[in-house]
Amino acid sequence: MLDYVTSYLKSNTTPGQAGNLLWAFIYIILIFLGLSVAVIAMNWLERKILAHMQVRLGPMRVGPHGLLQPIADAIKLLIKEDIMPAEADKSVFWIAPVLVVITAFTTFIVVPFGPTHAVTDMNIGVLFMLGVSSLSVLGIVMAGWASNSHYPLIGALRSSAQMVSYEIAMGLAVVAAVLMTSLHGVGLYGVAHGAVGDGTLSMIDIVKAQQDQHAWFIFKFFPLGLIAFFIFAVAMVAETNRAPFDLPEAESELTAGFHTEYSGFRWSLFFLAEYSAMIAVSSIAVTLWLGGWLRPFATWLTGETWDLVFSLFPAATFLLLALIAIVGTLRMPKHPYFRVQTIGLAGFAAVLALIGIVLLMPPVRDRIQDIYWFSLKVAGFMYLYIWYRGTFPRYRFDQLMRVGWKVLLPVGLGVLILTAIVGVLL
Amino acid sequence: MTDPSTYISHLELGERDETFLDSNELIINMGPQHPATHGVLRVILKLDGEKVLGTECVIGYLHRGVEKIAENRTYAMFNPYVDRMDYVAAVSNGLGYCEAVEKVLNVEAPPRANYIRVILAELNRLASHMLWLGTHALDIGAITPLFYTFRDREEILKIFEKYCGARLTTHAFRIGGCLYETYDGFEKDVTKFLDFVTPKIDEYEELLTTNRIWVERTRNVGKISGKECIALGVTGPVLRASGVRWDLRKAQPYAAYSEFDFEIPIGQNGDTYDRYLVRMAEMRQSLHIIRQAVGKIPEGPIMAKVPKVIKPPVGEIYHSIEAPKGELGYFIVSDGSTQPYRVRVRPPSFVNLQALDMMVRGQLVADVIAVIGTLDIVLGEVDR
Amino acid sequence: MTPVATPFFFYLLSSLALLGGILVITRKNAVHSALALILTLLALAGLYLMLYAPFVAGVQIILYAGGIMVLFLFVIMLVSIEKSQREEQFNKQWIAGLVAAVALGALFVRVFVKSKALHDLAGMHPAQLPEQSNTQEIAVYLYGNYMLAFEIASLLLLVAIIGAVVMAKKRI
Amino acid sequence: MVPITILHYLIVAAGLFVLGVVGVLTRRNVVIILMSIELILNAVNLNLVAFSRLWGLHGQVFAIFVITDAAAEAAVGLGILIAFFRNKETVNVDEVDLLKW
Repeated sequence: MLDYVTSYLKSNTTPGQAGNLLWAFIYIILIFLGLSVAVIAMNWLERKILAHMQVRLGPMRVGPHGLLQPIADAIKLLIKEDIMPAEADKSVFWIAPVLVVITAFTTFIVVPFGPTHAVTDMNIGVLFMLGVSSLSVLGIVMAGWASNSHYPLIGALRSSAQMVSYEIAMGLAVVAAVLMTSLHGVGLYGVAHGAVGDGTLSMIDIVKAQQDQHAWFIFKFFPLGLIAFFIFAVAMVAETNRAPFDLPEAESELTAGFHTEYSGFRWSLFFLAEYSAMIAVSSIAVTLWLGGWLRPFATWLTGETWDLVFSLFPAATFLLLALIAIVGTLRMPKHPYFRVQTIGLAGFAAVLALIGIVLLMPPVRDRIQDIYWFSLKVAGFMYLYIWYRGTFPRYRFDQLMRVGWKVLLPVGLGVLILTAIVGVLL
Repeated sequence: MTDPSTYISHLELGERDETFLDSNELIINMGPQHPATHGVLRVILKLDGEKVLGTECVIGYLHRGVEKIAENRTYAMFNPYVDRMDYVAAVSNGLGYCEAVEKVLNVEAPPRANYIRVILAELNRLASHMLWLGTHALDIGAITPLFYTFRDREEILKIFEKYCGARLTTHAFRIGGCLYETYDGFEKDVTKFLDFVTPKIDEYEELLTTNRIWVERTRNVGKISGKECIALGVTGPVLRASGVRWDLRKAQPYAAYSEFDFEIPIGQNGDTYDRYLVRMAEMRQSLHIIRQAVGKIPEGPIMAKVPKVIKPPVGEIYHSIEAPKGELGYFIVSDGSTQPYRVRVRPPSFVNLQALDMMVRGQLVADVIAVIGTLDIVLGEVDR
Repeated sequence: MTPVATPFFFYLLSSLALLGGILVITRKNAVHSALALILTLLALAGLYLMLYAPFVAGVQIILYAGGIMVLFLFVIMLVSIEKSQREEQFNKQWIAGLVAAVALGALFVRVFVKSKALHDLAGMHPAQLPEQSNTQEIAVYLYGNYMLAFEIASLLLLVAIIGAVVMAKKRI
Repeated sequence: MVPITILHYLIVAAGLFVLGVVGVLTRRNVVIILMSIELILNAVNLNLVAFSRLWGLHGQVFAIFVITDAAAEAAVGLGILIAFFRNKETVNVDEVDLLKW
């Protein structure tokens, strides 16, 4: 059994490529669980971070520092009465949230958490991700239409128009990055060897290309890579309907947009889909521009010592979190009323510390590194999402369209053309 | 008063306007339960996609018959009721009412009372503007300023509570002056608050004034010219943002306003952005006034000689003050008895709300929200 | 990427595609028809993947399911469908149409049963396509052999955009 | 189990094609007729891709052209549909019996 596991771990392919159904299944389960945990954590973190930006405390009652709040919310949503408007189109109303969730989760099939940590590696990986995530617009249109109500319909129309428009800019930025996989670049931007190599759409190969070229694509052909990344970073916020592009669910205008009529479990599916879509597009951004699972300073800080230092990061992170939790435990009010919470927080700290210690072990340490760096970069994007939400007012619909069509699209085209010219000529 | 639930709008719903692609117009009911209508305002919107073809405000969901109640109460008994109209600026309401009755009675509040009145009224203006800023920004999608302004407004409410025991509907003034003497350390508290809040206003401006999205969302939105404002009777910051230098505190000084040095901020374009800037400047001016007043509150009585039973002579009077939202006027008809024959309130929100249709026609749904916010209406005052 | 359990997936996807097709032409509600068509399109994308045409599958998902069908749904929402749902669903000459279609179907069946050439096809060994560089090969064809056709296609799209705008908007 | 050959794909394509033809010939709703045309185009595409498995990538390239065509056709067709609906307030194809009005 153990031999089988280690033999697989040493095989250096993704389960999909190896045609190994069992491992593919295990990976799917792992990703599903991981995503669910991430969404729950994200829920708590968003409330906490946003609250602290807004000079308040956020959830504090359910569990120590509100740690159990998302779980309480999940339970509340699940046992809530499921309301379906009388005039709604029953079947479509039913399918819409399911479709949105399925598309949000399906994209994760090709997300490479590490050189071998992906369900499969498609040679159209990026195309697949963009395509499947563009399907979620169908679910949103269906939800808005099936509710048979004005606000959801306007929300759905806004949302679909927005997603279709920003997909184009997004696609151009992606193509620019894909183009970079084939251009090694010499001369002015010279890293090494000139020839035009093979381009690829595969997520894993894109990261490998960044590894081979010793440059994350965000820094490649400076500033072209940076501009392409910036276009993608803007378009991806619009694509996931988050602030400041959250018009489809603009609370002050359309009450809740396309999911106004949804409640309970169905609503929670939309919630789940929104957050997993955020993680999905962030994963694309990380893969294409930020070097995926590669650790930072891979070319500058080389050598055994640095490798060791960087491999200690995952454990250090968890130990730091544990330390924060311990400090929190010590600062808990010394009152019998808080005893359960204090014990809970101490237990949480212990779990974090345990994970940290497990991550210190050399075999685990080496294996987990890729996933750690990938997740850390994605987490950075998640923080950005929250930050935007706390800072920006909402765009108006015409302004949104103007930004999409008149700014991002031409700039994206220009970057694409310049990338090609720079790559071939220089 | 029509029954709001059966009310049919005059939007010519059957008539077809020219729409893009000749699609059907969409009639949308915004409110009375809607997160951005600041209460129970119901706006019927006729839309061509996102474009507003026309609006119709349906009001009266919060109608409590305040003016009718006045006819069955003595002058002093009616005083607390006015606080319930514009409940975010209760002090100003009370000030206007007390001064109107004093005018009928022909008494004058003593200078010390006037100073206290000015300080509290200006604090109240600050509180009202802060609430406006928070909710307006929230409507446009910036959620953070709301919490900042509520934090700082809390300090004002604390001063109110210390002064008269109530936070929101204060009933701080009585006919003829003030009931309560300032508590020990009132001046210190107010000064401390001034020092606390001055940088905070910069903080709000830092978040919004140069924020690209904020500027794009508010500039050239809900434009209204000074002429149109005057034609519609629109007053307050909305009028001033359209470039008309009209402030009752300067034009017909009441209380102790003639003794202070302050400026009337005005705008040029009369758009939502200018109204924002004007209100921010007004907050600074209020601070300036309070700072002057708090240093030199004169000694003396706080109550003029007012008979126990208030029985004004027969006559009528119109007295108006500059409330945070505009000109707040009281028209009082006295028949010589202990109860007013008629009290008519000229609420600024009600009059300003008229401008909504003119301001949003041809703009987008999102602008309706912005304009409702920028008009700074309080439904308690609109419906009375 | 070796497809696993090929026959199973083939039968699953093709039955889904055919089921979607049947639903498209039988539903009263145009939105339901559109959703059924999406089902067909996605099943076909799966079939393309099985035929080692990943790029076509990707384009199918992005363009067809994500683009064209959204357009369809938009238009269905723009034209009110309540009225057309209450009306007769089939046109005046539906019998003639059905007969013609069935005749076509019968022709297909006969061809499939009798044609020797087709049965030879079944025996033919599929060409071993370079699977990894499939997308690149397509690009080479598109920008090489079919350059002119590619440019004409872009012109066609331009004409279609202008035409659609002109027709949908009465006054420009 | 019978191994899946090109013939199987052709049979599926033929089935889709017939379904599309039935839809075009019998339905009254223009939107559904347009969708039936999409079905027909997809049947052809399936054939093309299936054949490309035998004779090289030309079939796939052509399938991409067909998808491009389908996009253009949908845009123009739906544009006509909107113009038609505006004038007649219906999407019934039987009502389209005038060349000009």
